[in-house]
Amino acid sequence: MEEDFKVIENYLMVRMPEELDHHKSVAIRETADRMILREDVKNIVFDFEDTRFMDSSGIGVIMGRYKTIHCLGGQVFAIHADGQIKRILRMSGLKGIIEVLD
Amino acid sequence: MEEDFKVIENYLMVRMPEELDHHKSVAIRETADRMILREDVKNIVFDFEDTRFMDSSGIGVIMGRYKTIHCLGGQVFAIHADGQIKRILRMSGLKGIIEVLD
Amino acid sequence: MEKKKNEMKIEFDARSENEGFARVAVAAFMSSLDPTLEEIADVKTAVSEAVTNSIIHGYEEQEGKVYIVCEMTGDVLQVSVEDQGKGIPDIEKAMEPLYTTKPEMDRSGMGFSFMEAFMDHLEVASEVGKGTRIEMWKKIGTTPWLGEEE
Amino acid sequence: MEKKKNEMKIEFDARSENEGFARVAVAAFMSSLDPTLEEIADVKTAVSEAVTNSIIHGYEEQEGKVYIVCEMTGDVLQVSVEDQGKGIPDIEKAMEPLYTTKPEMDRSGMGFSFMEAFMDHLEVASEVGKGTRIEMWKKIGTTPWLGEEE
Ligand SMILES: Nc1ncnc2c1ncn2[C@@H]1O[C@H](COP(=O)(O)OP(=O)(O)O)[C@@H](O)[C@H]1O
Ligand SMILES: Nc1ncnc2c1ncn2[C@@H]1O[C@H](COP(=O)(O)OP(=O)(O)O)[C@@H](O)[C@H]1O
Repeated sequence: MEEDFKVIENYLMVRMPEELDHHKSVAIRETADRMILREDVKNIVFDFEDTRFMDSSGIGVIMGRYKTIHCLGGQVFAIHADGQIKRILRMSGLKGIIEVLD
Repeated sequence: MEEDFKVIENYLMVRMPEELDHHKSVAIRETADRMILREDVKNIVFDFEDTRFMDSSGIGVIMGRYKTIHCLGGQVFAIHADGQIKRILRMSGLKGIIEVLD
Repeated sequence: MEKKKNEMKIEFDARSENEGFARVAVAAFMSSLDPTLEEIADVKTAVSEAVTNSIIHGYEEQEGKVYIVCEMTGDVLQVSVEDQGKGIPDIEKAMEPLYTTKPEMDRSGMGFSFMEAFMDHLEVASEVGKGTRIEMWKKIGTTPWLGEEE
Repeated sequence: MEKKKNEMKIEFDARSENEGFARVAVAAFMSSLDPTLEEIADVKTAVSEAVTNSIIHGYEEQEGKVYIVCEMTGDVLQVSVEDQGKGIPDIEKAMEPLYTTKPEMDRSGMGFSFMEAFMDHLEVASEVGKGTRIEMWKKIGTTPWLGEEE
């Protein structure tokens, strides 16, 4: 788990799991929030390289982190999202508030 | 289905499915036997390239074809079997009567 | 068109580690309909939403059982997800996009919206203190809809 | 060592197209035990053998239901596969390697041998005219066996 979280400069890089559901999202929220508090984190990058499944729990994880980061002037990015994940991001409206990079 | 069966010289080449269980074995037996009867088939090659699962139904398919082919002086080959399929072939004792090629 | 029915039922402990099992089981069951990858993803997402809701809202992460019934008739898949949890007092409100009673858990309130978007039809039955049943339908495959199913 | 139990039950039509569903469902359920690829293959094969037997021997490809119960206690997986089919008159004989009552269907008579080889322990209960239940156990994972389970 811990190895999926890395801070580079003031970017927190989070490697998302293969299946991002409620079960998986609990630990991600916890670890991400701990690192945001403890380390010098301004922006977050969610890396969907490995992710083949995501439901609305994933949206909740991103949205929650967005709220924290955004007030402090930070930005949220999603990278390596496949067609399926992009579809979910689009449907949730998240595409309007976070940066989805290819 | 039909495209998984090819006769080259007097060899019947059978491309085995991804999951070779009883459900899949029924159609394979039927088509193979029809081709053995109708075409000039002496030997059979079972190609496990795509196969990730096989249970004892698969053993039955091979054994049954072996019986027909063997009386007529033909041979049965298994090719491209992965570790899992080889394990099943070994446990069934089939490795002694058919040629398992790498 | 062939109309043979095929049915399965699952019952499992309401634990978050079973969410993956539930959606994989439904996806495996529907595979005889030759669904596209997108159709599989749609059904998995909808099942995941309903099962998660039973676990976190229905049983509030306490002990309980989740029940799934799947039926395929022709090329129509019907899935119901049921719990004997606390029930929904106001179904209409619950189904509003972004409405959630668990914002502190980072719920997005999009569960019902996703179920509706990914399935063809959705029905919700719930009674406070008794439980909730979500029933969903989806036609699978590209063969034209003949209007006779369901 | 944590001993929380996790249980699921499936019930499905005895049709050969459901054989894949049954083994995938059990494999998905046990995934929280972090099984190796070989352990997954072992369990899938054993489940496939038992389910196939219920369909072709128990119900002789007529209508019927197959029931699976899975339990994980600690790192031990217990799977039972049950039918209400014709039953086995002589269990000892049925379990002999290569013995089959359906040679015309190209059955190899290796179903029980495979179940025994791939699982740690196997129990068969059957009554003619009533049905058959196969119960199987397997310890999953490389952590040393502590002798307290089951
Ligand atoms: N099975 C259920 N049992 C009890 N309440 C439920 C159930 N499913 C949904 N709800 C209620 O409906 C609300 C909206 O659900 P949903 O759209 O899935 O959003 P979310 O799960 O993100 O809260 C939930 O917050 C909850 O109050
Ligand atoms: N569920 C069952 N109901 C009735 N008979 C069964 C059942 N399972 C096994 N049998 C009997 O036991 C025999 C041996 O089973 P098995 O070792 O799996 O070999 P196979 O399935 O290849 O025949 C079968 O041929 C059948 O007569």
